[in-house]
Amino acid sequence: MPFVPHTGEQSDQMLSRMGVSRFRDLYDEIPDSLLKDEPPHILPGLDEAGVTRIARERAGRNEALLCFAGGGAYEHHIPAAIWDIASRGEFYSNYTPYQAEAAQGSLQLTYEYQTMIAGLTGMDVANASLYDGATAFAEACLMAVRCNKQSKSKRILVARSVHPAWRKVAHTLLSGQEIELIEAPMDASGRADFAPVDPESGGGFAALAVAVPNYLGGVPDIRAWRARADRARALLIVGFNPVSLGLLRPPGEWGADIVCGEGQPLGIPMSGGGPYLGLLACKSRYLRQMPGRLAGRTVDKAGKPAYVLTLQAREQHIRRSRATSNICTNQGLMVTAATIYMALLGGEGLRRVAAACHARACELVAALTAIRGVQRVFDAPFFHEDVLRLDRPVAPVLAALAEEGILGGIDVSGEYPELGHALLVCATEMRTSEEIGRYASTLRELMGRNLQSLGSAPCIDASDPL
Amino acid sequence: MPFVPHTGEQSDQMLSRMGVSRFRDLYDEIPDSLLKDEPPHILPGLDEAGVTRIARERAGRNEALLCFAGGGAYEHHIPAAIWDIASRGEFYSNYTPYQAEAAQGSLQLTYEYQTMIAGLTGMDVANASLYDGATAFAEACLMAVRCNKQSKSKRILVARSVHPAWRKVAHTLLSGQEIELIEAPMDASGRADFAPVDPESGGGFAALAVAVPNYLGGVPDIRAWRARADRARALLIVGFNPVSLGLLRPPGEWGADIVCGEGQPLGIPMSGGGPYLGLLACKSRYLRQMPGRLAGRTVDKAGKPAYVLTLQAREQHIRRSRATSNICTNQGLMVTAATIYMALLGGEGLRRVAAACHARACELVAALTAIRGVQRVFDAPFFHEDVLRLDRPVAPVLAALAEEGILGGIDVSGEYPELGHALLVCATEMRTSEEIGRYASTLRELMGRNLQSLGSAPCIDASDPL
Amino acid sequence: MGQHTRLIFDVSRPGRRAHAQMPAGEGAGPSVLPAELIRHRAAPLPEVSELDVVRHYTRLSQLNFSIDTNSYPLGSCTMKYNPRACHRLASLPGFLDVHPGAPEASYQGLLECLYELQDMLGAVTGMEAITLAPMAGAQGEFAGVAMFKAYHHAREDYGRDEIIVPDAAHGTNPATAAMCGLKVREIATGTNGDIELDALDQALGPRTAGIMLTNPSTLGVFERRILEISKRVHAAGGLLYYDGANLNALLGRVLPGDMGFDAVHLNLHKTFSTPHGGGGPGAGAVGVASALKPFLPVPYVEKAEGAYRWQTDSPHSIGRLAANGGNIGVLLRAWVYLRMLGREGLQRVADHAVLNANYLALRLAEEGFDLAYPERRAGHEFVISLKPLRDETGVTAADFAKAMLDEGFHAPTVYFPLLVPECLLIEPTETESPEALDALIDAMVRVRDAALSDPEAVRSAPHRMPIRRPDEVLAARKPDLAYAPALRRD
Amino acid sequence: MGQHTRLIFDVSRPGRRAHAQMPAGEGAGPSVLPAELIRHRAAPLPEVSELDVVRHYTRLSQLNFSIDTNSYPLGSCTMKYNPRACHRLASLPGFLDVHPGAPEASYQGLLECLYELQDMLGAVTGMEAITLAPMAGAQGEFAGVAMFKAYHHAREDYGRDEIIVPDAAHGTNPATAAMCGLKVREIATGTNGDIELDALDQALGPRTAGIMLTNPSTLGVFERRILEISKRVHAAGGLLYYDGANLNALLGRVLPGDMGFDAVHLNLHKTFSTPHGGGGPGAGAVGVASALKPFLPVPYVEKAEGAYRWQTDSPHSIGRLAANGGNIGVLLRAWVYLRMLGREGLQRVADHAVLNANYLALRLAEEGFDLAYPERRAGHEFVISLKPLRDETGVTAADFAKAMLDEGFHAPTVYFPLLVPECLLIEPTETESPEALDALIDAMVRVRDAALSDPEAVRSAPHRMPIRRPDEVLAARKPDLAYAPALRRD
Ligand SMILES: Cc1ncc(COP(=O)(O)O)c(C=O)c1O
Ligand SMILES: Cc1ncc(COP(=O)(O)O)c(C=O)c1O
Repeated sequence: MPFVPHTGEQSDQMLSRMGVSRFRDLYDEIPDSLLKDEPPHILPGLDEAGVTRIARERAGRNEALLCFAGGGAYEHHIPAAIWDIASRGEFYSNYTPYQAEAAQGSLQLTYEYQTMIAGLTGMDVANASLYDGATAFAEACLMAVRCNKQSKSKRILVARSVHPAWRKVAHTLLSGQEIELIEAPMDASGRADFAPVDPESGGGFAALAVAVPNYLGGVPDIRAWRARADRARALLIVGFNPVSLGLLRPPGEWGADIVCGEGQPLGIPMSGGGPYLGLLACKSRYLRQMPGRLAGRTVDKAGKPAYVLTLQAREQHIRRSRATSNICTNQGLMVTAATIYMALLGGEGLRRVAAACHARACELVAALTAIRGVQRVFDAPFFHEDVLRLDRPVAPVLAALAEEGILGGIDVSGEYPELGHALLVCATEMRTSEEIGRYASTLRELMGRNLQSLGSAPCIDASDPL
Repeated sequence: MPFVPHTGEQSDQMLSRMGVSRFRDLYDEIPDSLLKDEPPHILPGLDEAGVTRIARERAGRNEALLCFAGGGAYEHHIPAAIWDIASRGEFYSNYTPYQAEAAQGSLQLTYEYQTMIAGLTGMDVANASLYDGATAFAEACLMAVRCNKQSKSKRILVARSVHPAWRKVAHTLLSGQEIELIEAPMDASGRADFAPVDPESGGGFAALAVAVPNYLGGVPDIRAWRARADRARALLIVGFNPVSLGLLRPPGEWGADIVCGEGQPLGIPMSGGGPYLGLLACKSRYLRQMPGRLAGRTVDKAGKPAYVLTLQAREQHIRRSRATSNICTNQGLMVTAATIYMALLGGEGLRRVAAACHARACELVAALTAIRGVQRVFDAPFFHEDVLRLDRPVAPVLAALAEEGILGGIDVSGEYPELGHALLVCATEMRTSEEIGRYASTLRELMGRNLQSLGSAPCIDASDPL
Repeated sequence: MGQHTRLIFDVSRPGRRAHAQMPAGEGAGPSVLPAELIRHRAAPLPEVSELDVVRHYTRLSQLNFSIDTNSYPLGSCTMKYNPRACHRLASLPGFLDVHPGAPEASYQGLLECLYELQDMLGAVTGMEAITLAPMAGAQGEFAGVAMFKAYHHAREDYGRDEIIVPDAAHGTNPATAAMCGLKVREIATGTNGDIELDALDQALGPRTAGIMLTNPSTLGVFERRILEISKRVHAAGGLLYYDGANLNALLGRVLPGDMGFDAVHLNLHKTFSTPHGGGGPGAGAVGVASALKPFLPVPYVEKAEGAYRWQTDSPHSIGRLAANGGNIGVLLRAWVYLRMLGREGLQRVADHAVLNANYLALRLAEEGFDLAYPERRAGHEFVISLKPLRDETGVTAADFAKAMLDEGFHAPTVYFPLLVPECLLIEPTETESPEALDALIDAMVRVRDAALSDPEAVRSAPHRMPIRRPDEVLAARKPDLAYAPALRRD
Repeated sequence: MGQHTRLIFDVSRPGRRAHAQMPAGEGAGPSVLPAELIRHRAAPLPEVSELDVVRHYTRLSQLNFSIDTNSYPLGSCTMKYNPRACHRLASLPGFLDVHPGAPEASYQGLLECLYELQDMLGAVTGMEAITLAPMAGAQGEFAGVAMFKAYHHAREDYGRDEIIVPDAAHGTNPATAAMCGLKVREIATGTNGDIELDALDQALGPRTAGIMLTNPSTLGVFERRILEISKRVHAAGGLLYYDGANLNALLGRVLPGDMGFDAVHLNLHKTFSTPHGGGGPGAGAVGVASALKPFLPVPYVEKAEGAYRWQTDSPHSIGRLAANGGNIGVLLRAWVYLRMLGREGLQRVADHAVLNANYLALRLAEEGFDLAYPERRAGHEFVISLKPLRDETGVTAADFAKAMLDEGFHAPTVYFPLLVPECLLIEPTETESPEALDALIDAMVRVRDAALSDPEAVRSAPHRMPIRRPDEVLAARKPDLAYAPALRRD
C-alpha cells in the first residue's frame, strides 16, 4: 500500500466511525453498475527498488549521441546548483502561490524571474511562464489580436522561418477562434519575402511575427519588420532564444510589441522534449491582455515588501469564459531553474555562453562546408545553428551518423522542401573543436561513400528550387 | 577566480585600506625565501562545464559489474528520499553542532540516530559515529582496555573470522599504545578454536572480540563467547552488520559489552570504499570511556526540549592528551543518511530486507555449489554471504567472471590460506533469481573449461589444510 | 529562519561573477554577425557569486510551505505526497540527455515508459486511446473540446457551437470552451449537489457540442444520475467530457468510460502524484473513446514491430499542442508512481482518499462546522460553509484561511466552488495519516474558537508567517511586475 | 518555518509502513538460520510513512544554520562555499556504484581522479608522496606521528618518546600524540604569538620524536621563525609535522615542504571546500618528505604501465587506517574543486582569505574591538578578546556568540585558542564578499552596543532561534542519549 499511511486497524476504526464495514460502502451513492470490485488491469506494483532497476535499465539503454542538433532544444551546460536548489521540497512540492503568505519564496523568485526576462528582452513586463515556446507563440498571437483593437483583422502574418512546431501549435490553438496564420515565404537569403503577402494589402493583419534567431538559425534584421508593421498598423511579435540575447540586441530595442520564446536553454534539461518553459513579455500597455500568472510586488500590513499573484481578473479562475487564456498550471519549477540559471550567469556570463555558441557554430559550419557535397543554403548571418544543403537525401546520412554515435542535426527537408536536402546543424558552448572535428571527419567519410550505399538516390527535383 | 566574489576594484580598495599595494605585501611577515610568486604546478583551472565533461567521462568508464561481492561493503537499495534530504544545504553544508541553538536539526537527528542504533543493537547508548567499521572496531578495543580496570591485560583476543581489514586497522591504531590483538583461529566449522589461546590462561585478556555475522558470512552463536568472557573477566566486543539485525537477535541480548559495526548498508553508497560510517554502542556503565561525540537531550531556558553535544569532557578539544580518542570530525552526513534509512524501513522493513538478503544468499549458494568443483567451506549457518571452495585458484576465475560483467565475490584465499581456494560470495535483496542464474551458468561454463585456460594450475598445498 | 530576504538584484554588485559558470574561452573566432545586431551592453541580470545565488534561493525556499513540510488540505488540488523516487528516476541522465530530435531508436527505453504509461492510463480511464501531449489539465480540456468540434464537423454537423458547463465547474472549463470558439451554457447545480436535469434538458439541443463534467464535482459529491445525464446528452447528439482533476476519488473503483464519457483528461500532477512545483509543470494526458481516436492530438507513442515511435501522421488529428511530445519529465514521474502503485494499489488510493475526507467531514460536523451538503456522502473532498461564523463574528473564510497558516497548515481552498457562501473546500488526500487529520481538526477548532473569542486576531492573521497580509489592492492598482532599478536603461 | 519538531518516535505508529521501501517478497525460501539466532520482535525503529519521514527531516533541516544559508566566520574551521558541482559530480552513479572489492581495471576512471588529486596535493604541499587514506585531520595526524615513530625505530633510535606541541595547538594534536603512545611536551607561545625559542630548546633533546605545528597558528599569525625552528628540531634529531588545517592562509604562496616540514596533513573539508556535513565526513590526506615515504599508510594510488592501482604492498608502512581506501566520495569532491580552481586559482584563495581577515581585523579594531595581536599581520583568521567588554558588562564571549546567532551570523569560534581570555577566533574565508564582511561588522557592533546598553538581553541571547539556550549542565549530569520510550523492551 505505497504512500497510504493508515494501519489496517486505523482504517477499520475509521470505517466503523463512518458506520460502514468496508470501503465499498463509502461509494454508496455511486450506481452499483459502475462500481468495480476488481481494479483495472495494469501491471502489479513494485517496490521502489524494483522500479529503480527498470528505470535504470531503460535510461541506460537510451544512447547519448554527440549532439549537433538544435531546432528548439539545446544542450547547454546546466550548473549543478540549479537543480540542487530547485529540487528542494519547498520549491518542488509546493502549490501555486495563491496563499501569498505561505509562498513568499516562490513569489519573490517569480518576480525576480519576470524582471530578468524583461531585462533580457528589453520589454516592460514578462509573465510567470507558459507551457513552452510553441504555446507562448500561440498565446502571443491570440494576445496580439485582442490588443490590436484598431485592426479588424483576425490574421497574423508569420515568417516561414519561425519554428514549424510553433506554427503548428499556433494553428491548433488559434483555429478555434478562427484566427488565421498566413505565411510569408523565404527569399533566397532566408529573409521573408513580402511580395506574395503584402502586409498592407488585403484585409490587413493584426500582427506580424518573426523570430530572431529563427528556426533555421538565421538572425534577420527586424527593423524591416517593425517598419512594415507600423505601416500596416499591425503589432510586431518577435520570437527569441534567451541565450542568444546574451549577445544579440534585444527585441525590445527594435520595438517589438510582444516577444515569446522557448526557455529550455536556461538551465533546463532536454528531457526528450519537455517540460520546457514558455517565455512571454510585452510592452506595458498590453499588460491587461496578457495570459498567465503575474507576480507583483506590494507591501504587507506592516509596510514590508511582499509579493502576490496579481491582476488575476485576467485569469480563468476569476474571469472564466472571458479570461485571457485557459492556462492555469504553468511551468513554475522551470521558472525556478531558469531564474537560478540567469542569476548564476549574469549578463556577462550569458554573453560568454552566447559568444561561445556562436564561435563553435561558425567553426562547425566551416568544418562541414569544407566537405564536398555540403554547402550553406543561405549566405546570411546565423547565431548557433545553420542550415546546410547536402548533395543527397539527409535521412540516410543522419542514420549513418547515428550509427557512429553522432546526432548530426535535424533533417528539415520535409518541412522546407524548397531548400532541398537541408540539414539544420547546431553547436553550443558544449561542443569542443575535437568533437567538431570528429563530426566533420565522419561526415566526410560518409559523403565519400557511394551514394547508393546510403540507401537513396541523389536529390532530383525539390533540391534547388530557388 | 572561481568562488571568490570580490571584484577587482573591491580587492584594490581593500588592499589600499590595508596600506599595501599588492597581495604579496599581505605576507610581509613571511620570510621572503618561502614566498612563491608563481603558484605550484597543477593543471590549469576549468569551468564547471569542463570538469563535468571529464568527470562524466571517467565515471562512465567505470564498469557497473553485477555485484556478488560483500566483505564489508554491500549493494542495497538506497531509497531516493535519503540523499534528496541529506543533500539539502542545511545538512550538507552546516558545521559540527557546537552552537546548539543554530543546529537543532542536526542535533535532534543525531539523538534519534543514537536511539535507533541503541534499539537495533539492544545496547544502552550509541555515539554519534566514528569513521568506519574498522576504526569503530579499533576504538572498541581501545575503549575495552580502558573500561576493564580489573584486568591488567593489554591484550584482546579476536576471532580470526573478524574482517581482516578491521584487524589490520586495529593493529595500526592499537600498536602505539602497545595493545596486542591475539587471534583465535577457526576450527573446521568456522567457529573459533580456543584450544591454542585459552582466554583464561596466560596474562588474560581485557576483552574478547567476535563478529556476527563475521567476515566469512557465518553467524556464530556468541553465548559461548559471553561465557568465556565472563570466566576470563574480559569484556565482550561484538562486531555487527546493521542490516543483519533486522533478522538476527541483537548482540545486546547476548550480553555484549561493546558493539561496533560498519554502517554502510544503511543507505550509504558503496562509493569505491567510502565515506562509510563507524557504528559504536555500549552498555551505559562504559559511557564515560566512549570515544566520539554524543548528542544529548536537555531543556532550554524556557523548559522546551533541546539537544546539545554533551559529555564533551571525554573529547580532544577539552581533554586534549587525556581524551578518549583523537577523533574530531566524524561522519555526520552519513549519520543523516543512515537515520533516514532506518526511519523509512522501520523494524519490519529492515526485517524484510534482511530476510530477502538471506533468502537470496541461500539461493546463490545452492546454485553455485551445484557446480562441479564448487563447494561450501563450512557447514554452518550464514547470513547473506558464504565462503566457497573452488577446485582451482580464485583470482583467474574472478578475472574471467569480470570479463562477463560479473563481480563474482572476493578472493579470500590470501587472507585465509588455510581455507584453500576460497571465494566469498554475497547476495543482497538486490539480486534477482535471474541474475543468480546468470552467475551460476557463467561460472559453470568457466569451471567446465580447461583449468590451464584460466591461467593457473589446480591448487596443491594450501588448498585443504583442515 | 531568516525572515525577509532582499532581492537578488540588491545582492548584485557590478563586476561580480560566478566564475565557474563562465565558459573559459569567450568564444573568439570568426563571427558572421553584423555589429548592429549585437547588444550594446550586457543584459541587466544580477551580478553575483555562486555562493550569493545558493544562499539567496535556499533562503527564499525556506519561506514556502510545501507538501514536504506541511499538510495541504487544499480542495480540488490533490496535494499528496510526491514520492522522491519519481524525481530521482526521472532525473537519470539517460532520460534527461535525450534531444527531442534524436532518432527514436536511440531512446527506446524512454518511449517504452511512455507507452506503458499510456496503457495504464487507458486502463484506469476505460478509454480506447491516450495522448500524453497536453502539458496541463487546461490543455487536456482544450484537446477534448477541440476533438468534440472536429468530431461533429467530420460528420458535417456544423451547428454545434455550445458547451454545457455546470456552475460548479472549474474556471478552466468555460475558459477552454471559449478558446475553442464555443459558447458556454452554464447550468445550475441543485441544492443537493447534483445537476438539475431540467436545466440540462433545457440546455440540450442541436447546438450542443457537449458537456464538461467533473465527477465527483468540485463540491466533492458524486453526480448520482451520471448515467441518465450521459444518455440524455448522447441522445441530443452531444458528447461528454470528463474533467479528471478529481479522479483521485474513484481511482480503480469507477472508470470514466463506464460513466459514458467520450473524452477524459487526467491531471497527472494530482491523482498521479507528480509535483506541483510552485505552479507547474503538470501534465494533462487525454483519453478518448474509439469514435474520437482519429482526432487525437499528435504525437502519441505507438508500438510497431517491437519498436516504439512517435505517431505524428494522423490526418484527422486536431494537431499539435506542444513543440515536442509534452512534459516528458512529468510523464516519467507519473510512470514511476504507477509502477510502484500497481494494480493492487489503485483502489487503495481512492478508498483512503474518500475515507479521509469522510472522516474529516464527520468529525468537523461533530465539532459544529456546517457541511454544505450534510446529506451527501463526501467524495475525496467536501465543502463547509463559514457563513454562520462570519455572520456572528465578521471572520470570513479568507480570514479563517490565513489563521490556518499560523497553525502550520496550508489553508483549504476558499471561495471555490462559487456556489457556496464563505466556503472552504477541503481535500485531505490519502497520504495524510489519521493523526494528521486529527491535528487539522484541532487546528480548525482552535481557529474557530479564536474567531469567537477574539475575532480581531483572526481577522488580522497571519501573525507568524514571513509576511503579514499583503496589500492586494495596491498590487493590482499599481502593478509592480518587474524591479525597476534592475531595468534602468541608462 | 515550524519551530519545534517532535521526535520521529513520536510520529511513529505501530503497524505504519513506508511500503515502497519494503522488499515485496519477504524472502521466503530455505533458511540456514537456527531459530534461537532470530530476533524475537522487530527492531524498535520508528513506524512511519514515507511522507512522515520526508516531512520530519525536511523540517529538522530547516532548524540548522549552514553555509548555504548563513555566513560562518568560524575560526580554524574554514567554512567556505562548498561548490554544488563537487557534490553533483561525486554523486555520478559511475562513482557511487563501485564496490571496493571490484577489480581495479573496472574503475580506472575513479582511480585516475584520485591519482590526480594525489599529484595536486603533492604540488601544493611540496611533499614527495601523498596518501589519501586518512578519513579526517585527526587520522592524518595519527599517520604522521606514527610515521615519525616508525622512522626513528627504523633507524634503531628507540628513545624518542616525546612530541612537542605548542599550547595554542588544536586538541587533536596532543590527543593524537597520546594515541600514538608518545608523551606530549607543551611549549608556550610568546606574547607576540610566536613560539618561544628558549622553551623549544629546553624541550628538544634525545627524547624528541618531533614537533607538531599549525602555521599560521590557531592564533592566526604566521610563525616567523619557522626556518629556525625547523633547523633546531632537525638538529635535535626530531621531525616536523604540519597540521594543515590552516593551509587556506598560504595556498599556492608557501609550501609546507619549503618550511622544513617532514609530514603534512590537509583537511580537505577546509581548504579544499568539501562540506562539513554537520560534523563530517572529512578527509585528512597526508603528504610526506621522501625519508618518510616507506612508512606511508596503505593504500595509495600508483600508476604503472598506464594503469592505476591501489598500492598496499609496502613492507615498512605503518599499516592501514581505513577498511578501504579512505573517504573516496570526499576525495572526489576535492578533486572537482581543485580542477575548477586550477593553478591560477590557488593563490587567489589564500590572497583573498588573508585580505578578508585583515580587512575585518582592521575594521573591527577601528570599531573598538581588541585584537589579541594588534602588532601582527593576520593570516586567514585572527583573535579578538572581549575581556574588557566582559569586565565592564558581564557579557562573556559565549553570550556574544549567542547574540550573533540572532543577527543571522554563525558565531565565531569561542574560547579557542585557550591562551586568550574571552576570545573570538574569526575566519571569514575568501568566499564571503566584502558586503558580507561589512554586514558582519555591523552585526558585531550592534551586539557590542547592546551589551553596553542592555547587557541582560545579550546574556540571555539568543531570542530568535528555534530554542533558547540549552541547559548543558543538566545534559551532562543526567545524560539522556537515547529516547527511552523508543527503547522499551517489554
Ligand atoms: C477541477 C479542475 N479542473 C481543471 C483544472 C485545470 O488543470 P491544470 O491546472 O492542470 O490546467 C483543475 C486544476 O487546477 C481543477 O481542479
Ligand atoms: C587546527 C586543527 N587541527 C586539526 C583539526 C582536526 O581535523 P579533523 O576534525 O578533520 O580531525 C582541526 C579541525 O577540527 C583543526 O582546526
